[in-house]
Amino acid sequence: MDDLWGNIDYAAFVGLFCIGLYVVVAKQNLIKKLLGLNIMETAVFAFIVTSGMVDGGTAPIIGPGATGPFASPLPHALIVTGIVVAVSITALALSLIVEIYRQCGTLEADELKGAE
Amino acid sequence: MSQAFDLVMLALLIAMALAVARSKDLLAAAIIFSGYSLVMCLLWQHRGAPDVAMTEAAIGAGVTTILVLLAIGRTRRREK
Amino acid sequence: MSHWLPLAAFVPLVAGALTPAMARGRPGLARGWALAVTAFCTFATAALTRRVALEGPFSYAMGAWAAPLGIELRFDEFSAASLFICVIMLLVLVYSGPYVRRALPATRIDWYYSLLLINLGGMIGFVITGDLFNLFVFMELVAVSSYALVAVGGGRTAALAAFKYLVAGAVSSVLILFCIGVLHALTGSLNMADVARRLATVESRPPVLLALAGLTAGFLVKAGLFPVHVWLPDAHAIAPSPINAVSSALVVKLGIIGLLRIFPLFAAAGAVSLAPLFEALAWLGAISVLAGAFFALFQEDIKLMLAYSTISNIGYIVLGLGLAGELALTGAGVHILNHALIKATLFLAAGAMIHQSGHRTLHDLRGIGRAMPWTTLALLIGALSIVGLPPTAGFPGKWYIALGALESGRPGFAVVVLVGALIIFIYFARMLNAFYFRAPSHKEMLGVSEAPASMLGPVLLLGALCVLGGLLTHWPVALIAPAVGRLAGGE
Amino acid sequence: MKKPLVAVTLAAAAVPMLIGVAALPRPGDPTAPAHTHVAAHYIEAGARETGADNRVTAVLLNYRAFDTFGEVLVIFAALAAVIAVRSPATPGGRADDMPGPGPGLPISPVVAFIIRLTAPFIALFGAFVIFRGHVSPGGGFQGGVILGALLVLLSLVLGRGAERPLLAVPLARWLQAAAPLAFTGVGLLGLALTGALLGYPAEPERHALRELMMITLDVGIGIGGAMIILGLFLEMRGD
Repeated sequence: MDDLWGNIDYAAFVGLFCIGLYVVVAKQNLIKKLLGLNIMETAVFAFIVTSGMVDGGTAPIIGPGATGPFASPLPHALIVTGIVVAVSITALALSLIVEIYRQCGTLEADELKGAE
Repeated sequence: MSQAFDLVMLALLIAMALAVARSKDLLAAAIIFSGYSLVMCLLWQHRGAPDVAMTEAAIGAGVTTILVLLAIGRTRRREK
Repeated sequence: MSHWLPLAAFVPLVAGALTPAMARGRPGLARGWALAVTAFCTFATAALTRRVALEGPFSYAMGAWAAPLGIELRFDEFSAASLFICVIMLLVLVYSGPYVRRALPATRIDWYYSLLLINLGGMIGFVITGDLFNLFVFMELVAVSSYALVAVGGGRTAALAAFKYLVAGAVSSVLILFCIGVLHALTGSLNMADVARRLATVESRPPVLLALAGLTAGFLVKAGLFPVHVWLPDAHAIAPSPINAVSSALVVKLGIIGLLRIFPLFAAAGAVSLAPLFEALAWLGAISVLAGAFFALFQEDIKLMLAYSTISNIGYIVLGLGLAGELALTGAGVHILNHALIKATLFLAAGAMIHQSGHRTLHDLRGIGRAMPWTTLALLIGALSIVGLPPTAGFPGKWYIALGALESGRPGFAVVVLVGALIIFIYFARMLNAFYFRAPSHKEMLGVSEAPASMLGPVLLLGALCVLGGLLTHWPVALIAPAVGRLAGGE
Repeated sequence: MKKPLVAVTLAAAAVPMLIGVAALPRPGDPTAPAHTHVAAHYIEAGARETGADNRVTAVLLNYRAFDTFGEVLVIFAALAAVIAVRSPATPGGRADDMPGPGPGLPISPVVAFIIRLTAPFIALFGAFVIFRGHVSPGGGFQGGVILGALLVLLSLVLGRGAERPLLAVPLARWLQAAAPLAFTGVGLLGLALTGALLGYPAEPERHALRELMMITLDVGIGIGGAMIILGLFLEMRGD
């Protein structure tokens, strides 16, 4: 268990991931499911950003005379990309949600199952 | 000090995620989610990732929330 | 360096983004543009496939940044799937012309072609990249465009089916991204070859195991294997028929190709052994073969039946991967390609029937064999192939997988291959009976005519390919032999 | 889903993940592989090889430009997807008959005045974030979102629904594809100069050109991103 305490950050992000997963699988409302999905995504982003940090480090913006240590820029670049991907999925999902509501008049998964 | 700041942030994040999960009011859930994203930004800024923090503030907390609010406006606000 | 490699993914993506601006509501122009771009990609991937057959795998450093620093594109024998992707996409585009004119609102047609080109570029990028995060980005490109294409036809259930697909796809994507993050934290690299090298010296076992399990689970969801298939039937049955062909024949295969890409990462890792995972995959595949075929039996809707048969066939491929011997892997590899041909034939032919007659259940389609003889013939060739009768394209894959099962001393799995084929034969017989031997349920059925030439042409061509694919199996087998050897030898 | 199934799913996710992450290198450990391998090279040689002080920009636009190319297409695909799903089934007709803050949303004159007053400053700030992206935090995406927010505000004040859009539709379609176009131009120029797609000239005397290429990409990403965000907003609002 010592390891887990040392990596308490990672454990917290796993916790957030699981809260998001819980919302996705257990909640019936589609908008709620989408928020859960976003929580999962953000948790994974946080995990990857954290894997790039370094003790006493600063941002990897290295002008003349800047002194280290610096956080790793690679995870940051990945997550900038990841955030844009996440918003794309969210936008598409929301347009589907509005369509579903227009056609079926409800956003609860259990009621939609009956409406099919 | 830094350690304590991190722990407070992490606890806050988990509390906010749980609040999103529990809230029956979708509008409130969306606003709390926006706050969750902003806390995430602070955490990342603190961990030397200003670029990511800026992107998350603009896109995760800003654009996502606005789109969710528009969708709630066109559907319904309460979860059953 | 061969610039065909990056351009094969780059060109269709840019062209897809330009389609709405160029076409501006002229569907003929949008389709011509998409056809021209896809023809370019077909030539490019054909040239690349020829080169890989002659010289073996080769790489391209994007932006001239050497491998672990920049993104490496790597064209190996499995990347030759991109040629199949282009050919099927070309036929789907030809078929789409008359189809979308009736099935889609006019305002959406530009965007339909735009999304199809982005889908194509994403799939090509996915199979040619040698970088883990780049793989994720292309996977998401394919995913976003596929979700939208499922819903593009409109209608009551389409948006719901697309949303279900989106949730399943997004959860698996997040899981895959998490595992890529774990691998990055362990090795500091994202290049696949470099990660494989550096994982060999990683000692702590749990994270490596986590990454392996998570990536496998994520890609299995994308592939639509049995217990995690719930999103697949609706998404594949409700979408417009050309889209069914793309998603069932090609998009789900990306999950399998993803598996083929990640197993070599762990092959050299001392911390984990792949054997238990392969055992699990073989069982999951076998269950999926039977469950998919079983559910397909009870479907009245012809497209839903085909969707369940996709689950069954993905099961065959995963079973082949799990058996992991050289014969079984050859079978899996061949079946990836041949099932793409077969499923495209089936969905396009069924789509033509539904398009012409307006009916979609076996009961309503009775007697269509006399009204649309050529389309029905192509559909039945496809159905024979999916059963796996020689000399059609479905036979060699299943034959090699069964042989692989016997070779590794698991005759039980060979029986599963056979039983699966027998169940599928029952629904083939049901179709045959309905189309030819029953009196039409609707009188107007006899007045239905064949689809226009640009729909019938691709259907017949694919039907012919289903036979040719069975006769010319030695080509793909010879092509993928080196890759299979590496995969089987690397354990 | 049934409650026991939810519990099993969550446990199946949580337990392996916790065990797995517990054995990862401690976050912040400077000797972890995440810092000693590729990242060390980016930090040490990034300025020389790319000319960007901000190493995140160096990775996004140089080392891993192909990822960024894919990403701009993902967000373009999102716009295409939203339009394809939401556009009216009959030409001219609205897909929508639901109540909601539709096109007729009234804007108070005071708000309109404030938006007009602050617009130039927001635009300036957005441009600053885009152009300074290689030396300070920010870049195409972040600046693009700021410009996109500005366009959304302006469309509330100046545009009036589908009849009078802020920008003519043909122009808007080209601008939405600005980022892929910028990548095409810069990528092919790189191909001509260096022999590799998306390559940058490395010779010291061509640093100005290299910087220009990066700024072109950032501007393309910014304009394209802003237009796409405006498009998403308008589609979701129901214009």
